[in-house]
Amino acid sequence: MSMILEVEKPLLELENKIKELKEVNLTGRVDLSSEIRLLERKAEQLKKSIYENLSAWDRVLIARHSVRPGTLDYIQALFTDFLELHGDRLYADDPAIVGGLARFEGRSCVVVGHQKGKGTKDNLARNFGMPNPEGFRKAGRLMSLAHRFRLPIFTFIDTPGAYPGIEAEERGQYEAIASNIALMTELGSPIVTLVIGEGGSGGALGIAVGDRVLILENSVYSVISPEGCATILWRDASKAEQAASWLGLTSDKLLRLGLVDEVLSEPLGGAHRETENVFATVRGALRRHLGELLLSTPAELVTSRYAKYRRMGVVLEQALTP
Amino acid sequence: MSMILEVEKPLLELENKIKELKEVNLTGRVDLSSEIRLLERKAEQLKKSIYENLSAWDRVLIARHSVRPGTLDYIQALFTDFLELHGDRLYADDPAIVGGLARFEGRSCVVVGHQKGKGTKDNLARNFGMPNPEGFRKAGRLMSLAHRFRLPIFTFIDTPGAYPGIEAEERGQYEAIASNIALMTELGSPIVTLVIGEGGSGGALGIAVGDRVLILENSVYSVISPEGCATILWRDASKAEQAASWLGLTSDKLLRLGLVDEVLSEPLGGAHRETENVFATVRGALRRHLGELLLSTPAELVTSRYAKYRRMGVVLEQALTP
Amino acid sequence: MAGLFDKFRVNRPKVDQSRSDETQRAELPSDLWIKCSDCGNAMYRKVFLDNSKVCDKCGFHHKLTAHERLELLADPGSFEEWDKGLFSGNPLGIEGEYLEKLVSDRKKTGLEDAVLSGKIELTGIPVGIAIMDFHFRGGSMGSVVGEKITRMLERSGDLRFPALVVTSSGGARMQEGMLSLMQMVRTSAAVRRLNDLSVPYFCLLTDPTTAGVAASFAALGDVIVAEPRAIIGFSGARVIEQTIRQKLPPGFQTSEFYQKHGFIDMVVPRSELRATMARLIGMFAQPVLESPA
Amino acid sequence: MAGLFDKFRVNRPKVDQSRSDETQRAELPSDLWIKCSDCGNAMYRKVFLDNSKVCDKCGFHHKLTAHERLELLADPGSFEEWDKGLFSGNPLGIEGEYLEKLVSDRKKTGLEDAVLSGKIELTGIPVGIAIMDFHFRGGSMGSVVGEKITRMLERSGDLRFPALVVTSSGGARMQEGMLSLMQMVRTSAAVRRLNDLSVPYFCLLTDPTTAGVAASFAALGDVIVAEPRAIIGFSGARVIEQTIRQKLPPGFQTSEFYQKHGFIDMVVPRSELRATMARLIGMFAQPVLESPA
Ligand SMILES: [Zn+2]
Ligand SMILES: [Zn+2]
Repeated sequence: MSMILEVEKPLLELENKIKELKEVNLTGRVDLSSEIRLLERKAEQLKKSIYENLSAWDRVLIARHSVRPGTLDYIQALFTDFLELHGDRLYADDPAIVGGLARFEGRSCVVVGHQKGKGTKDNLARNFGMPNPEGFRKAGRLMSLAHRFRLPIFTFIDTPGAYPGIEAEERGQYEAIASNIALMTELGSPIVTLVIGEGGSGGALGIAVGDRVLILENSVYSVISPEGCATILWRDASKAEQAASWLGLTSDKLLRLGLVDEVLSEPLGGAHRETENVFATVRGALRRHLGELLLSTPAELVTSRYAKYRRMGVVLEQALTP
Repeated sequence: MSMILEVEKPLLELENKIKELKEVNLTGRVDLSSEIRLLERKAEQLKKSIYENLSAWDRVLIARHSVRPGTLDYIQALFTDFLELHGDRLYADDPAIVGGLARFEGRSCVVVGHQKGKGTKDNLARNFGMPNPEGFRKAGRLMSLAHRFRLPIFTFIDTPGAYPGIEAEERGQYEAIASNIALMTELGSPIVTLVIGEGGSGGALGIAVGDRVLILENSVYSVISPEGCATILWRDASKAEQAASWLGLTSDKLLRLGLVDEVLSEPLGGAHRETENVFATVRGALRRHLGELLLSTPAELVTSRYAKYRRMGVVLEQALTP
Repeated sequence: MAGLFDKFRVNRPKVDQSRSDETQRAELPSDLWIKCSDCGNAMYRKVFLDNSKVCDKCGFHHKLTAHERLELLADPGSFEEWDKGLFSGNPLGIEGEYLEKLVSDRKKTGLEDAVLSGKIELTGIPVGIAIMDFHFRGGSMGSVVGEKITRMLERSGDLRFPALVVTSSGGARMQEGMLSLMQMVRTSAAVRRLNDLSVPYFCLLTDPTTAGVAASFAALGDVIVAEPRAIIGFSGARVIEQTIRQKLPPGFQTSEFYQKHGFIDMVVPRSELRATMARLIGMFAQPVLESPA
Repeated sequence: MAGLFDKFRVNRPKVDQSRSDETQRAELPSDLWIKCSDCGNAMYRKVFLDNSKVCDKCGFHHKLTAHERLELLADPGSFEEWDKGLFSGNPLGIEGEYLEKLVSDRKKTGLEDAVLSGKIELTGIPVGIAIMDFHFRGGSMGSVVGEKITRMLERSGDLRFPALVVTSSGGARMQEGMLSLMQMVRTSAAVRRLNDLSVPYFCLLTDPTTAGVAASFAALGDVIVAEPRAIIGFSGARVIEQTIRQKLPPGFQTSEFYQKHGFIDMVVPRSELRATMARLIGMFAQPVLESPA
């Protein structure tokens, strides 16, 4: 995927023009300072108008942006002493989900997240962040470990979805996801989940049953990929843009439906633009939510997690009329 | 494997001779009645002397006898309403271990056992009773089910050992056995184990951690196959006969060391000779042991099972001198 | 996912992919004749129905309606419906045909949504049951389906009734967006609560059971039974074929396939289903009722 | 199994199969020189020892004695031995060399049997530890090994010390027959008891860890660490080759192989082992000690 989004192009063109003018200005032959100031003000406005009016599809593209920070970036920035643990103790180690022990502000915890690759080779190795059953089973093992030792759990969500492959189906992709979802409803550990990029359907939900589910402003979380949805509805994957707006997959809509607990704002242009800011925002949010959850006993956590998800549904007592 | 053991040959020859004489006798030309009576008495004595003086190796051969009753024979004879359940919910269904729900004297229970094949084709399908990791994991799943619903567990042991194959190793044969052994030490269900044929090392033990471990008189239970032992000790698999006597794998020796709780007697010639008798003996023993175990709570069962195995070891406070 | 009625049929070569509804597919214009969607065999309608919609030639198990399933399984007259009067909303404000389709599916099936729940008796044993009906929006799981299944599981726990879910669904109801996905959590949590109460939970998987339904309560039964040749799995066959760019092997994602791969306890033909389920559930009735955890 | 010292070496092509002891294999006649059993590299003994017996050419991790392992891992002076004075019997009345070999292995290793157990501190954290020594009867597990490991695990539970077992063993001690096999049960039961107490349990697998040791406590760690290229597995390579009648792939049954296949959490080179184990165990020390279950 290109690192420049369609929606960013006018801005980048303007920024290039400013750069050129500045170079000319430096020669000292003509004074372009006021023109430059004007254009800079215009660029600032354009930036705002672009990023404050992103369509759902723009957000899908930002969420999938190849340099958007991934799970390992957050682990490196926000955690210390990370010890990556491998394997499901059953069949394989799945590199599409990383996990291990680490410390968050000095406290031991378990971290689990989808990991897309950086670059083609890594992306192949990590299967573009699409887990096989082993990934979910590894996550389940690590979260069970957390449960037994009362360690908090952080999960980071960033996947196009569970891998749709023959062998993944043979080894029970559906069972692995189901068991992990069920497991997470039972854990006595506090669970904070953050959707950092793409939240793709069951493959995302398989490690996303948090006590708190946070989402970065430009992340998306969807019951089906816009492309898949468009194929089903209109038999035309190219209508993904339309499907994206239809599916209600943006952070604001998810918040309005009570499906996420908080939206974390991103710098203009997306999380990859000013990563230090993003890390600071995320650190603050994780600290705050974990701090609140630590006031509960394991049994209270399980009870309130049950209640949280129990509420998620829109059920009417009368049939809607078309 | 031939259905006639070496040790049985003199007896079978004698029995054939008696049969011939009887045919001659029927012609009425000579009266051979007293000779026949004499030979019959001799055959009876020979039978006793053969089967009461079986070597360890003879017992290995009887334990492996191709028509010796297997797990499914015991299930059919002693249980009703058998519902075979399949699969480990992870990777595969292993036909080398069968298991399911059934009723023993009207009471619901879980039955699990190794199953060798009857005939070449079935033997290939059942991998000669040598489980892959999935077999142990299926057994573990079914026993966990029993635990959750407080159903008694019966396990039947009859395997040359866990399968030594590349893929079995890849999928964690050692882990599967370890986890099952550990699981069985934790189950709140009463567990009665019966070694019906060959108890081959870890592959047997993987489903044999019973509160009561019973063994049929001519069954064997060994830390390593006699052939494997001979290969290691003398680099000569043909010395298996010698290794068999060395390994202490017969029922009497196991009883003396406290490694089994009871030896169930077999008809002269082995369990395959008078199966109805064997089934009656086994039924009585299972009923008796289960009856005793049902007096304990799940917690008591776990505690006394721990104590039972905790005692299994010969440890001295002074070094032996050669 | 909803709407995908033919998605799970790709590896059944003889299915006419252009038709999207099983019942339609199984019908010839004449009221007297039924054509098997799997092998093309034409049968008298009466024979077909007497045979519980199993093809008398190839044995394919055609989809039952929720009420037909009830009749097949329950002791006559034992059904008491639970949680009537719950209707799907339109939380994403979807325009277009969705609301009309809800209305027409209600009319077609006599159901309020894609699941029917309640209490039955099975050879006298009371059982909490939820039956999904593929004829209602492809059995897709929106909030109402999730709610009714969750309530059934909760009530079965309270009453110590063994619980049974009969699945038939293409997965989530896309038109409810992420709310639909969250039904996987609610239903799975309710299963675990039953487990904690030592109340047995059974799944009967029928054609098809895929995506979000397969990947939640359908996978979590203490014992999992499937009808022959039902399509089961997470990803649809077409999606997999597009991803790996090769044809799927025959028998892929069937009940028999998943039994071999370790995920299905028993594949039971419809003719033996009632007796087998009664025997199975009866196995747990006694100890559970005598000694609740 | 005991005596099988070379059994797990089949797929390391350069090993001289006729020699049966690692220490012997790693030694040249001269006291000054050591030859790597894996790549044949000749090293100054001093370099080899300074490098914790890791080959400076191929990186192969040669076997350590229990005391060397202790020195590598424990805070200096922190070791307190537990359960001294336990000796193997001869429950099967085996004749022949077995008893003499026990005597000579005692002399050679300074150990009473194939395991050394006690308490250490690891950067100040008290840890219950059992270290198997392959130089004593191939690290084979008889009653004494089972007893000492079980006691160590039990005592660690009582004291709420995290527990660590360093494995190196060909499996059961054949000369104790079925008593030997039963050590798998005792040790595994003791691990589960630790689990119930929420006391963390760690395994460090070193070359080789196979058969009955692999298939019991070595597989049950909350976290499982292995040294590079250690041979791990249930069946011996030779037995597998005889069964399947083909050569094993390179790297089969190594630490790295089992990490890839999902059974090993971390493969840690010896040079980083102490720091990593301290970091790992430290991760559990705080919450466990603060809030025992
Ligand atoms: Zn047909
Ligand atoms: Zn070397």
